[in-house]
Formats: sequence, C-alpha cells, structure tokens
Amino acid sequence: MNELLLVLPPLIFALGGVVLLMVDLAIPRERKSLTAGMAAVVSAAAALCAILQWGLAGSGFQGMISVDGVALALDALVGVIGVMTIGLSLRYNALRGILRGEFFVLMLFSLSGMALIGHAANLLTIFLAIELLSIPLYVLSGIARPRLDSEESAMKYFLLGAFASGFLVFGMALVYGATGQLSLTGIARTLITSTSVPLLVVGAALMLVGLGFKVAAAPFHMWTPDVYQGAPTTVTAFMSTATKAAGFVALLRVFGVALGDLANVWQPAFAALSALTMMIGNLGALTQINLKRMLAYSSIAHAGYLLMGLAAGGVSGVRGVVFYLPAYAAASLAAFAAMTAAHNGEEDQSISAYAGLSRTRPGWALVMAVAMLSLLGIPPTAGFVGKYMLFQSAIDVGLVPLAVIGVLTSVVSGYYYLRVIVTMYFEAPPEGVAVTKGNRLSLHWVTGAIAAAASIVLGILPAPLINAVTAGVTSIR
Amino acid sequence: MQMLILLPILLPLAGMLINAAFGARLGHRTVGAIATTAVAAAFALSVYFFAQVAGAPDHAVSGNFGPWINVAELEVPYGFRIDALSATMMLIITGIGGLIHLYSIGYMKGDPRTQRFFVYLNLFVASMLTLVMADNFLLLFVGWELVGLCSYLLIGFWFSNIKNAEAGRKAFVVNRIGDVAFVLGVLLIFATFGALGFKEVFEKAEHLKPESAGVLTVITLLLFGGATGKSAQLPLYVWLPDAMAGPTPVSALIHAATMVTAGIYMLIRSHVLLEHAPVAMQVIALVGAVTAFMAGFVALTQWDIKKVLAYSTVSQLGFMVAGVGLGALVGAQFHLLTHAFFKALLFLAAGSVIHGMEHLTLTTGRHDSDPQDMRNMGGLRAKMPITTATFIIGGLALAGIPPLAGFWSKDEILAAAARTSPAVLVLLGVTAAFTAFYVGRQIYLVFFGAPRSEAASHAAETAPTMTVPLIVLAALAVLGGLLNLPAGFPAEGWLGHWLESVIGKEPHAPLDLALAGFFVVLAVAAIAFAVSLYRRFVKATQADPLERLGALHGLSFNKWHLDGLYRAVLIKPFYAGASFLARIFDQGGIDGLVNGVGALTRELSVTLRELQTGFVRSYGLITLLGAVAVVAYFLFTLFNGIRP
Amino acid sequence: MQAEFIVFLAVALVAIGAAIGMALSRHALYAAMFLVLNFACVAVMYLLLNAPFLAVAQVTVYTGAIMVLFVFVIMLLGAEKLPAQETRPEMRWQRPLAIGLGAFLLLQVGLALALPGMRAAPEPIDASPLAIGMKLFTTYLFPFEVASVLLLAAMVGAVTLTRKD
Amino acid sequence: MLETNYFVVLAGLLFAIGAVTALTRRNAIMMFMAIELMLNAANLALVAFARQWQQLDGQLFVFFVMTVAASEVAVGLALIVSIFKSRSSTDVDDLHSMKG
Repeated sequence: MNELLLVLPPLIFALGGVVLLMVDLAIPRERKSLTAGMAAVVSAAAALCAILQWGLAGSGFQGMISVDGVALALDALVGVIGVMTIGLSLRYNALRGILRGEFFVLMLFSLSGMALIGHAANLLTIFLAIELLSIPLYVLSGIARPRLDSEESAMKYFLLGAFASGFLVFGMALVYGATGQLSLTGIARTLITSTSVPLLVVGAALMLVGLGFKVAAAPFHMWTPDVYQGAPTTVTAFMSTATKAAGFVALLRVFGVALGDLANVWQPAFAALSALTMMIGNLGALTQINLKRMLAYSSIAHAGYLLMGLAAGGVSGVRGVVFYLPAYAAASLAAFAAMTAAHNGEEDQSISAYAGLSRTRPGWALVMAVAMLSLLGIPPTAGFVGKYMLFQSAIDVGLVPLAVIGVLTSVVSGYYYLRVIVTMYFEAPPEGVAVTKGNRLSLHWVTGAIAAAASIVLGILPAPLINAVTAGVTSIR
Repeated sequence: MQMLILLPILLPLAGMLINAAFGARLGHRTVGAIATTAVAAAFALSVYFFAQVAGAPDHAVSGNFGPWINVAELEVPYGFRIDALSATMMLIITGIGGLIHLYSIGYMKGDPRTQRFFVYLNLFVASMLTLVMADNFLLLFVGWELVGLCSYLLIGFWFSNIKNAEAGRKAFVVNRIGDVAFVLGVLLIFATFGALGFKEVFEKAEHLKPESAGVLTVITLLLFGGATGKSAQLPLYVWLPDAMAGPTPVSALIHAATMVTAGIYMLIRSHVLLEHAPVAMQVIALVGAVTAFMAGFVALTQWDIKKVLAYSTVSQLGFMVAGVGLGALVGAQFHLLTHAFFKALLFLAAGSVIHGMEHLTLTTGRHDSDPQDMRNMGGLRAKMPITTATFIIGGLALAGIPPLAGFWSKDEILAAAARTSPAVLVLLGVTAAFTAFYVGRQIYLVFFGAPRSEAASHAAETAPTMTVPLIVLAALAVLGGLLNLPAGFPAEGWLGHWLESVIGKEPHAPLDLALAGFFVVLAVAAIAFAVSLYRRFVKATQADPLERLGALHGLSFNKWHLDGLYRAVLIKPFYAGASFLARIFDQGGIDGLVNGVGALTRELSVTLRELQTGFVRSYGLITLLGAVAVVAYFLFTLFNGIRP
Repeated sequence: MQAEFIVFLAVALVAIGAAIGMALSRHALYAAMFLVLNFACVAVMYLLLNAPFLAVAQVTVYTGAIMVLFVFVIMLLGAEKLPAQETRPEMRWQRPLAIGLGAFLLLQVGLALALPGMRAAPEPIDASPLAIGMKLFTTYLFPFEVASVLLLAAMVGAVTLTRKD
Repeated sequence: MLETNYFVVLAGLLFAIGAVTALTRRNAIMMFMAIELMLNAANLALVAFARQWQQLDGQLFVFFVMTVAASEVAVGLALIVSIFKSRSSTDVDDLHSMKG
C-alpha cells in the first residue's frame, strides 16, 4: 500500500480519468463545463499532492518506479499546465463545438502518462508511460473532426508517432540485449562491464530517435508544425508545454540516469542535435505568416535550447533544463491564451489578424507581448533567466560554439517575436473590429494573465524556484 | 538607507505604472506632470546620493536585496552600488532626463499617444538607472536590454510611418548583434573568474596569472563588441542615424545624452580588465578614432538637421571610445558629461527649430516643404531668438571653442592622443576640424541669411516649457568645462579627483597651450570657412558649394559609398554563384549588409520550409535519415577511441 | 543443431519473403495475408527461442485479433485496391531514398552485432505459462496496471473518433 | 543451439523492411501494417535477447508491446475510418494542406 504513495500524482490523474469517464455519462451535453471543472480539480489535486510530497524519495513495485525531486517537479508542472489548459478550453472548445466530456478524460489519461514518466525506473515503464501520454494526444489532435485540418493533424501525428515508437522499442530491445537489464539503475550498473558496447550504443541512438520525436528535436521535428497548426489550439498549447516537459524528463531518465556513464558518446550528439534544432526552429519561424505555425517552430527552437542543457549535463545543465521547462510553459501558455482570445470562434491564425490588438484588446496585447519577450529572452523575464542558465552551463563545460549558436539564434528569433509586437502595437487594426475597453473578468482572461504574470515573476524572483529545482536535481535517483 | 538606494529606480517606475494604469483618465498635462515629477524626484535623490558618496569612507553606497539568480556556484544578487562614477551618471540621467521630460510636455502637446510616450520615457529612465547602479554584470545587462527595448519602442513611436517601425526594428536587431558579444563576454567572465560582481571580478583580474592574459583580451573585445552596438561604433553604428525617426526628445535623451553612452560607461566600469589587455585597448582606440573620423566626414554634407546631429553624435562617441582606448578615462567620462549637455541642447534646439518650421503648417494647414531640411531654413534668428542663441552656444561647445564645455573635454582626449598615438591624434584632429565646419555650416544655414522657404519666413518661437530647458542646458554647456579644468587652474581636475575612488589616480596635465591653441585656431578657421562658403547659398534648390570637391563630396554625401564597397568587396564575391540573391542586396550599404544578412537568413528560412512538404511520408523519411545519422554519429564517437 | 538451423533458415526465409511480399503487394488484402504469414513465422521463431507461451499469444493476439481488425477495416472501407505508386513528382525520390536508408540502418545494426559477437546461447530456463504468469503478477504488476489504463484510454479514444454526434 | 545473432539479424532485417515499406506505401492502412511489422521485429529481438540472458523479462516486455500495439491499432484504425468518412480516401498523400 505504501508503494502506491510513491506514484500518487500519476495515480490521481489516472483514477480521476476513470471516475470522470463514468461521471460524465450523467452530465448533460450542455453542462460539460462541469466535467471540465472536475478535471481541473483532479489536475490541481495531483499538482498539490506532488507539492505536498516534496522531498519524498524511494522506489517501489520491484524497481519499476521511483520517486525523486524531478519526478515530483514534473507532476506539479504538468498538473498546473493541465489546470491552465482546461481554463483555456472552456471558452475555446465551446466556440468550436468540441466541449466534450471525452476531451477532459483523455487529457487526464495523457497527464497520467506524462507524470508517470518522471516516476519510471524501468525501460518498460518509460515505454508504457510514453504510449499512455501519446495515444490520447493522437485522439485529441483529431477531436475537432470532421474539420479537415484537425483530421490531417491527427493522422500525421499518429502515423509518425507510431513510426517513432517502433524505433524506441527496437532501441530498447538492443539496449536490453547489450546489458541484460531493463531497469535504469541496472543498466547503469552493467554499463561498465558490458561486452557489447556497440550494440548498446546503437540501441541508445534508436531510443534517442523515439524520445527526440516526442520533444520535437530536429531532425525528428517534421511533424510539429503541421500537427500544432491543425490541432485545436488548446490541444496545441497542451502538447507544446506538457509533452515537451515529459519528453525531456524521459530523455533525462534514459540518458542521464541509465546511460550516464556513456555520456562522452551521447553528449556530442546531443550538442549537435541541439545546434541543429535551434537553427531549424528559428529559421523556420522567421518567415512564417501564420502565428500558430510560428509558435510551433518556436517550440522546436526551444527544444534546441533545452537540449543544450542536457548536452552540457551535470547539475548545472539539468537544473537549467528543469527551470526552463516551466519558464517556457508559462510564456507559451500566455501566447496561446492570447491567440485564442483575440478572435471569436473561428480563429484567424495569420499574424496580420492581430494588427492593432493593443487598441482593440489592450490586455491581451500585453499578455502576448510579455509572452513574446519571455520567449525571446529579454530580461527580466523568466525566459532570460532560463536561457542564461542554459548558456552558462554550456560555456562551463567548454561547449562555447554551442552557446554562441544559441545566442546567435536568439538574435534571429528577435526578428519574428518582435514582428508580433510590432503588428499588435504599431499597426492599425483592420476595419470593423470592435474596441474592447478593459477585459471582462473571464476564466480565460485570468488564465492568460496568470501565465503572463508567471513569466515575469519567475524572471524577477527566480530564486525560490531555482532552489527547489536544485534540490530536485540533486535528488535524482 | 538600504531601501532608499532603490528609490531612484522605483520613482520613475512608479510614475510609469501610474501613468500606464490611470493615464487614460488623467489627461495629457497631468500625465506629463507625473512623469516629470517622478524624474525630478529621482534627480533630487541622485543629488542626495552624490553627497552621500562624497561623505562615505569608501566613496560608495550599496544595497543588497537578496539573491536574484542563485545557483550554487553562481550567485547573482539584486545588488546595487553607487560610487563616484555611478553617481555622476545618475546626475546626467535624471538631470538631463528631467529637463527633457519637461520639454516633452510642450513637444508632445496634442499628440494622442502622449500617455504611452511618457510611460516609455519613465521606463527608460528607470532602466538606465538600473544599468548604472548595478553592482554586477548580469544586472547591468538587464538595464542594458531594457534601455534597448525602450529605444526600440520610442524609435518606432510614430508607427503610422512604416519607415519608423523599420528603423526601430533595425536598431533593435543591430543592438542585439552587439548584445551577442556582450552576453558571450559576460558568460566568459563567469567561466574565467567564477563571479559576476564587479568587485570580485576586478579583484580577481588584478591577480590573474599572466598566461591568462589572452582570455582577458577576448573578454575585453567581446565587451567592446557590446559597446559598438549600444554606443554606435563601427561597424554597428548604422542604426543610430536611422533612429532619428523617433520624436526629437527621444533623440536627445536616448540617442545622444544617455543610452548611447552606456557602452562608454560599461568600458570605463571595466577599466581593470581593459588595463590588462593592451591589445584590446589599441583596437578600441583605433575603432573609436576611425568611427569619429568617418562619421564626422559624413556629417559635413547632410541636409537633414537631425541627420547632421546624428552623425555628429556617432563621431563624438568615437572621441569618447578613443579616449577610453588611450587610457584617458577621466577625459572620456568628462567628454561624455559635456557632450550630454551640449548634444541634448542641440537636439532639443533642433526640435524647437522643427516645431518653429511646422508653425505655418499648424496654423494654415499648408504643407509645402520638409521642416527638417536645412535648405528650406535660413534667417530663423529673427523669429526664434532663444532657440538661436542656445543652439549657437551648443554648436560652439561642440566645435570646441573656449571657454565652452566641449573645448576642455575634447582637449583632454586630444592631449592624451598626442602623448601616446600619433595616428589617433591625426584622425581625431581632422575630425575636430570637420566638427567645427559642419557646426558653422549648420548654424549659418539655419539661422542666418534670408529665409529660403515660406515655412521659414513664418516660423515662430516655441513655448516656455521648451525654451526653459534649452536655457538651462545652454548654461550647462557654457559652464560644464569647470568640472575638470587642467592643472594650474583654480579647482583643477575636480572630476578626476572625484573619480579617483573608482578608476584610480590619473596623471593630470596642465593645458598644452600649443596644442590647444592650434586646435582652437583650426576650429575658428573651419567655422569661418563654412560661413564664407554658405553666404552664397540663398536658394533652397541651389547646389551645395561643397560639391565642388567632386568625388570627396560624393563620398561624404553618400556616406562613403559603403553601399557599393560592401557590395563589391564582401557581398558580390560571396554570392557570385547565387544570382537569385543579388536583387536583395541592391538596397546596398552597410545597411545592405545588415539587411543582406537578414535576407540571407530569410532565404535560408524559405528554403528550409520548402522541405516541409506537407507529405507525412517525407517527414518519415527525414526521421529515418535522422535515425541513420544519429546511429552513425554514436558509432563514430565510440570508435574514435572514446570508451565509457 | 543442424536440424534446428535448417528449420530456422527455412522459416526465416519465409518470414522475409512474406515481409517483402507485403511491401510489394498491389492488393491490401493480400498484403494483410502476407503479414499474417510473417507473424506466424515469428511465432515459430518464438518456439525456437524457448518462448512457447509467447508463440501462442502471438498467434491469438496478432493474427487472431489485430490482423482480423485490419482485414475488417480494409473490407469495410472497400480499400482493397491500392493506388499506383508515386505519381506525384515531389515524391519521386521517396522510394530509392527509403530503400537506401533502410539498408544503411540494417548495416549499422549488423555492424554493432558483428563486432563483439554474442556469447553462445545458454541452457533454456523455465518459460512455462505458470512461470510467466507468476512474473507478470509480481514483478510486472505495476506495468500491468498501467497497460490496463492504456487500453482503456485507447478504447475511449477509438469511440471518440468514430462516434456520431 | 542457435546463436542469438541469427535472430537479431533477422529482426533487424524485418525492421528495415517494415520501415522502408512504411515510407513507400501511400495507403494509410499499408503504412500502419508496416509499422506493426517494425514492432514485431523488435519483439523478436527482445525474445532472442531474453534467451541470451536467461531471463523472462524480455518475454514479458513483448507482452506489453503487444498490448501497446493493440491500443495503437484501435486508435489508428478508428482514425483511418473517421478520415475515410470525410474524404473517401485512405491515401496519406492527400493529406498535405498544411506545409511550409
């Protein structure tokens, strides 16, 4: 019984999903916001539980799972992201006619998979957790059917996701073959004595393909722009923040914990992938005229910055990653919140549709501007602190060229992030757009404002979070 | 005491927040009053701290407000420290800033976006104060980035003109290129010294082993790279002339008096590092001198009243940078100070002139001539007496005519150059002559002779909120030289003594009468020459008398043909094969290079996006390609002898 | 040894043949049948590898359930006839590149295997259904529970995607 | 006894054929079947390695891969059917409205 406490947050998500599935049957179609509210409560409870469990460490279920600071941090982060996504989906999903009970049930299942990744202590658990997070997401991307772009998005995500899963499993098989171990610590233990290192290395590389796909690292990023664009925006917001966090923790667990002693083989590859991802993400975003697609490329670029932390490794690199994940999530959620708020119902994704937003919706323009500045990394936003930590960790271990590429690509990113601000503040609104003085106090607005405020607060007062993250990272087991 | 040190930053910040939240309901006059009061109060506090610093045993007041970024080995506090150098900068920022706020009330009258203007202006003052009060490199960088952001927002302030928005974006991006160098410098400082606080870094730098001198040179050059962006030096100066698209008070405050001196401040602040990197010092001196010369040369033939001042600013910043490179830190800071006085004055007076020139348009609605083109002016001294007098004082101070402020500060830098580097002396000396010439040309074309357009003949003096700051600044431009008189004068070298606690004792020379006399004669001659040339310029459509110089005039007027040069030397060979790119570079110029790099990046972006075909199977193919590549890379590192 | 090897070789060849047959088949149903054949061959391999219970599961789960579902969908959609390959000009490099990269990947895996060589196979251990069941409900209890959630999620997902509303 | 390598090479071969087939067939169902082949190849490798190490863990992993495959099939086929309803096509190349 005690062992269940070790996986309490993911358990809450999963049980919440099961219960909600049944409760939802009793909720009439027009009252689905009730389902959303309950899902938010479940999500918040899981996050709260993770925070209350802070400091817990141990492993259980015959070494299948473990808990440490990073696991709890991920639980809390995805829980909060879950609550905020639900906050955004009420209005957006209702306008698009996808305010369905299953939406929230599937989200909770996906959240349980994400949370489980942090607790996984075995390749099998990691594999199952990744599938548990992915399969509901395939469905959520396509939930706006029969919209063609939503269907196309789901199909592309599904086919490529399953393809990448194949690589992941094959890689795991090879690693198992080389070490005879499935548990992460077991692999770490036998790494030194393994007689078939090449097999191990090929297995590790194939696992990197599968996990790199989840975090949208180049060259496994190809699905990202299309899927993000076509999926309902709330799902996109969820994917770009929560999935990325879970994916990076998976990379951390597989490569940091299990293959840590092999670091001098995989770290150069991580550095190369990081550089490639930063370049492709930022270049791709540069000439986008579609805001959602631009944010998708921006998400790829940020996977590159995060990979830099893993390539640098050590406490300082990993700490940078774990700090940057919530920083990025806050900014990204703020951006998507503003995006879904700016238009009613049928969203116009082109950047030019946001012209003059500072006059028609001043509050949302501010939220969007804060998000852009944080993504760009202008002090004193959270994005700056996070990027600084990542770049510093790279310099510290001598990855100077990588840090230079990072800084240079952030300069490039200035071009497209600022274009959004220019459009909102320096261009006249299109004809016939009503000016809204002040924002009605809606759930949507509160969510967006909180995300934007978090982007600034985490930049001005990052110390408590940095302390917590440091404690979490040093407790990795 | 601890908390009090934050007040100079918090006051403008509070002014900004009040105006941002309630400004719409307060009315433009109140908004302006609040903003100005906030900065004036910050000025009073700066004076208070100035006195505190003078009285403090270690000549500094500091406050630490807990950690900002604290990761075990990296502890960056919210630490502020006011020492002699910071206190001087604070007085400039809040003093001149306050005057410019006051001036802006009149200048922005009737503009529907006054509220936003003052919000940005207050934010700028707060950020600039953060920059000079920070006690570590990272917090300095916060201010550094925020002033850049404000500058960007204010350049593009009149966004209805798309060119303004473009200029703003260009300023931001070019500055970010400088920032890349600066960030890398900061990262390298931490990697080298394990600290970011000024005190720790400089102490460790003093005891650095000689074999690490190479690192110091790299760090110093990277920091200087940052300064070339913010302080508009070659090759990144391109943004500053364009930045004049913003409102004139902004040009005065941000792009002449304060923000552009941030690079100089940062270099002086890091003088300990500089002193251990003689090679970097030489580079800095040379870049400064060449920038001064080239920009001064371009200023000779410009027609736009603000463009002349813009290039002049670049040129004078070059003087300061050269001063830093020559080791004349006091001279550089002194020139920074006097330049802030007289260049702010010149810009505000120019703004007043433009306002006066627009008088006809405002009263009759007629709009027939460019109010910034000096060819359309002439004879304004009768219509705008205060503006004329103050402009002439500012101009003569800039030209280095004794006993005005500019003479003393420029002389110190020239004397330092005479002591150490003949090449720099020649470049700066010629620049001084250029300066006097374009000042004479500008003053004569604007205020003397007969009006050359209807707008000029109907110009009118501007309101007192605008003229009072002019008078105050003119007084400062006259008296500023007293702050650091050469040895042998009463109260000699006050600024040098004052800064001793920060930059150490610098030898203080008496006035070299021969050198000073030579340059004064040169300046007077250049002004006289300019006046004699432009006496005959009576019609707006007339050709510039300087055109008789032929190729040289073209060189100056077309800003060194850097367009063609860059295209021929750098761009054409580089992209010879890629003819499809050629059209992008037709815009040309250093601008062209900046735009060209941008265009190249965009081209890359478009190419990259063509790979994104939309076909799921081709995505899968690239995934497979990535898989094969990653496996190969893993095996490669493995077989390269690296075993776990 | 010899006999075992011959069986392996024969089954392996059939498996490869079936896989290639699926890859080239013009008809979706034939492709599905080739895949069933391939799965059956793999089941035989499981027997050779001392995994009798898995072999049974392979036949029941894969060929019995999964492939039936495939065939059902193929017939439901009337999608038996497959379109001609690669008519789009932008996809003309797809096939050669895919084959090249696939071959390269195989080469890499082969290289990794060939170098150190695996130890000679040891004595077989107890892989009876009982042993497997014991292990599944002790060591693998937690993953088992996760798998049940996964199946539930998939079920909800499938219904969500096809339900009329 | 048969060497483990034989089986793993066979698994690699099947995996590669599966991957290539997934990329060369335009029909979504075909692509999906090829991906099943890839998973199956991984299973074969797992079982071979399980025998190599004298463990049951590799075999048990295979059970879970089968479960995952079944879930993927359920969702994937539902998706294909759902898209077929709106487009009357299972050709993945028809899905390229989003690109760039």
